[in-house]
Amino acid sequence: MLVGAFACAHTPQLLARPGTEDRDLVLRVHAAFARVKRRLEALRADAIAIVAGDHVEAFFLDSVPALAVYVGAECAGTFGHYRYRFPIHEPLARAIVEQGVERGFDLCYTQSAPLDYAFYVPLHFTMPEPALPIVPLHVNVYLPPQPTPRRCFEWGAALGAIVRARSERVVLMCSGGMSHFPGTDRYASPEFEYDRRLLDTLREGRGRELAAVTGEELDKMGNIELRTWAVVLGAVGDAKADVYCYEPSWHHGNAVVEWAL
Amino acid sequence: MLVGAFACAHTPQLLARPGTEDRDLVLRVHAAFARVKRRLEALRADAIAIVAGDHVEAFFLDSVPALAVYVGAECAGTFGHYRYRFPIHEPLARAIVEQGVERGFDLCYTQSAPLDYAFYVPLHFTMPEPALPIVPLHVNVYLPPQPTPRRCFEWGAALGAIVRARSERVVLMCSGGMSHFPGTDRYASPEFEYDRRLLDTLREGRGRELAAVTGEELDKMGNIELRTWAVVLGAVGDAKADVYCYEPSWHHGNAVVEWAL
Amino acid sequence: MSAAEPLHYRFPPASAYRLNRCLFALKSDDDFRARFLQDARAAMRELGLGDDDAAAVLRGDRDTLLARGAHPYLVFMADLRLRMAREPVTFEYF
Amino acid sequence: MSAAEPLHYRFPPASAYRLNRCLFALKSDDDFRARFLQDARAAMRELGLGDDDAAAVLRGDRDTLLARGAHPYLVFMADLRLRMAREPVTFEYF
Ligand SMILES: [Fe+3]
Ligand SMILES: [Fe+3]
Repeated sequence: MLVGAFACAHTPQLLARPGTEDRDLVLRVHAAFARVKRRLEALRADAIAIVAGDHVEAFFLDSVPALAVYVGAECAGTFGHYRYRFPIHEPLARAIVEQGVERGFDLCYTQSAPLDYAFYVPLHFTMPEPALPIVPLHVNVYLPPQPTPRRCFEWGAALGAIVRARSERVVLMCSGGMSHFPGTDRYASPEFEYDRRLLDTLREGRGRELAAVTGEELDKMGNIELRTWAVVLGAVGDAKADVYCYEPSWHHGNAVVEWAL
Repeated sequence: MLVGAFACAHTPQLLARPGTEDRDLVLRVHAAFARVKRRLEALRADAIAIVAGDHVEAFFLDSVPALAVYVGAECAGTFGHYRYRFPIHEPLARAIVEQGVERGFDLCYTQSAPLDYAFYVPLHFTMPEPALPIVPLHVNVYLPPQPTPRRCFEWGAALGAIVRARSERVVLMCSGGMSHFPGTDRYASPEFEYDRRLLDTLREGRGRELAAVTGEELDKMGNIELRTWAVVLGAVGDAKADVYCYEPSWHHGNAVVEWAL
Repeated sequence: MSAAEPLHYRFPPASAYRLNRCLFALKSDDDFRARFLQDARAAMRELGLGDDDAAAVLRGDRDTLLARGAHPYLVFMADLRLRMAREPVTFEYF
Repeated sequence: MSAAEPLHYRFPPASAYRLNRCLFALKSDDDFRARFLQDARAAMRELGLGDDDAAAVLRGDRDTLLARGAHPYLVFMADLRLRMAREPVTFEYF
């Protein structure tokens, strides 16, 4: 069963809270995360399938999968003094990789890889109590050639069908974005207008338009990570987005979104 | 340009030649390999794109890609006292991974991984002089869930289109099979009749029938590695197979095949 | 959509990750294999193998290993490489 | 079929593998980063970096590193982690 669908920013500054950040802005994003957490509790979810783009942490150039599924017993990551450790919902993870491959998706799987911050930053703030097992789903966003937005959308449609046929109550969450340009001279000037126009499209339930965008456009707009959103959009189809917040910081368009299923 | 297409057995005993093997049989397979080598020289190929199934050497359970492309500068592997080192045809490798991803194949790529014997055993015997650069193409055959034969065939069709649009003279070679069951109690009793029937099908140019076979059937028949043949069959379409040899040893159905393009 | 369970080569369960890691190292990592031949228990501790997995590797019984989730090809090759290291075989008879 | 070259994040060429490996290690491998801070040249030799790559890493100039095929995100994070290691920053101001 697919019981919920969310998008969460994962800007590490939301967690690290260095002096460079606007305190009120960060706290507003935290408030939106707290709303997601309460929703996850209300939805009585059994597992969170979280779609994120690795920041060259789990996978280096020795193996760059376009799409991957984590099917280990648990996964772990470290951020400053934080030590994260999440149990994996193994039956769900295994069903996703087996049925995904059977449906013609060339999935990579891993039973052991460090967990990237794109996974644990949103989970830090939104994990309900008691905690839920997760299924980490990787989409290559940083190491070209990345999967096309269309392919991500198609994978999401298959993922949605697989999840809907399961007995567990599953929440899909995509992590990432919106516009940001780490490591480039555009770092301090994201494309906030692009983000706002896209959010309007999503509010109207026209998420499938993201499937038609090119990879070059995403790169140009600092939105390579919207590939993870395309996966969730593939799963939710024409559902309308409820935008909990859009907070443009000096380096990131921070959005938190729920889709009304 | 696609100028040639071959299938080559890679049984390590062909190289190691231990006392357990039938000398005459092994030498007949060597003779078939020598014929491939002469053909590669006659075809004036610029590169060999070799499709093989990793024997849990390049990839362990930390990263199990369904389909992968090696895009490093060179690749290397070791077998007993042999030290293999092959330059990669980088422009071709990069075109394959970029255009493959653009066409909706969820390819993994690697710039550094040990080279499995499935790659260097056939190349040991068939590499023309002077030697050619290669492009190693991985298909997951040993670690379920593996890509379906149909998906392998589709990938081969895309690969064939990509290669045909290139200016280089490219030979496609698949490595593997035929029936063998390493690590199981079927090791000493392969399904030779299954192999012979399949070879008849291929002689008649009906290779696309392999796309309809299930993964379970391949597993049952000791032919999980025929996925690499399915890739080449996708590229050559209805071309007829010229079977250079089929040599059933006590543990392997050793075949060497050329497709008449 | 889900495929039937294959007969010979199955999905290696996450619970067997360390066991398969050990078999993979015996197959492909010459340094690990040498350490294993010196002191098998110490080598297996490096990889965090549990007692039952370690006992199964020491016993080397294929059925026990497979029942614990080991991959058949890794069992086969780990055993072969250990045997080759213990009593080097002559290759290239012809 | 081939995509246009992206503006910001490009395919890291094979020639830059070792350079990117070094930046990745500076980003994600605490032990390597500590060794690098002790003796940068020795640490880079471990990874087989050529002289020109090593000089570029030591100089730390982004444009030079990018021109050599370094990935912008790795350049950014390697630099950030080195700066954090040299002068620890206070986190969680609020
Ligand atoms: Fe990010
Ligand atoms: Fe094989």
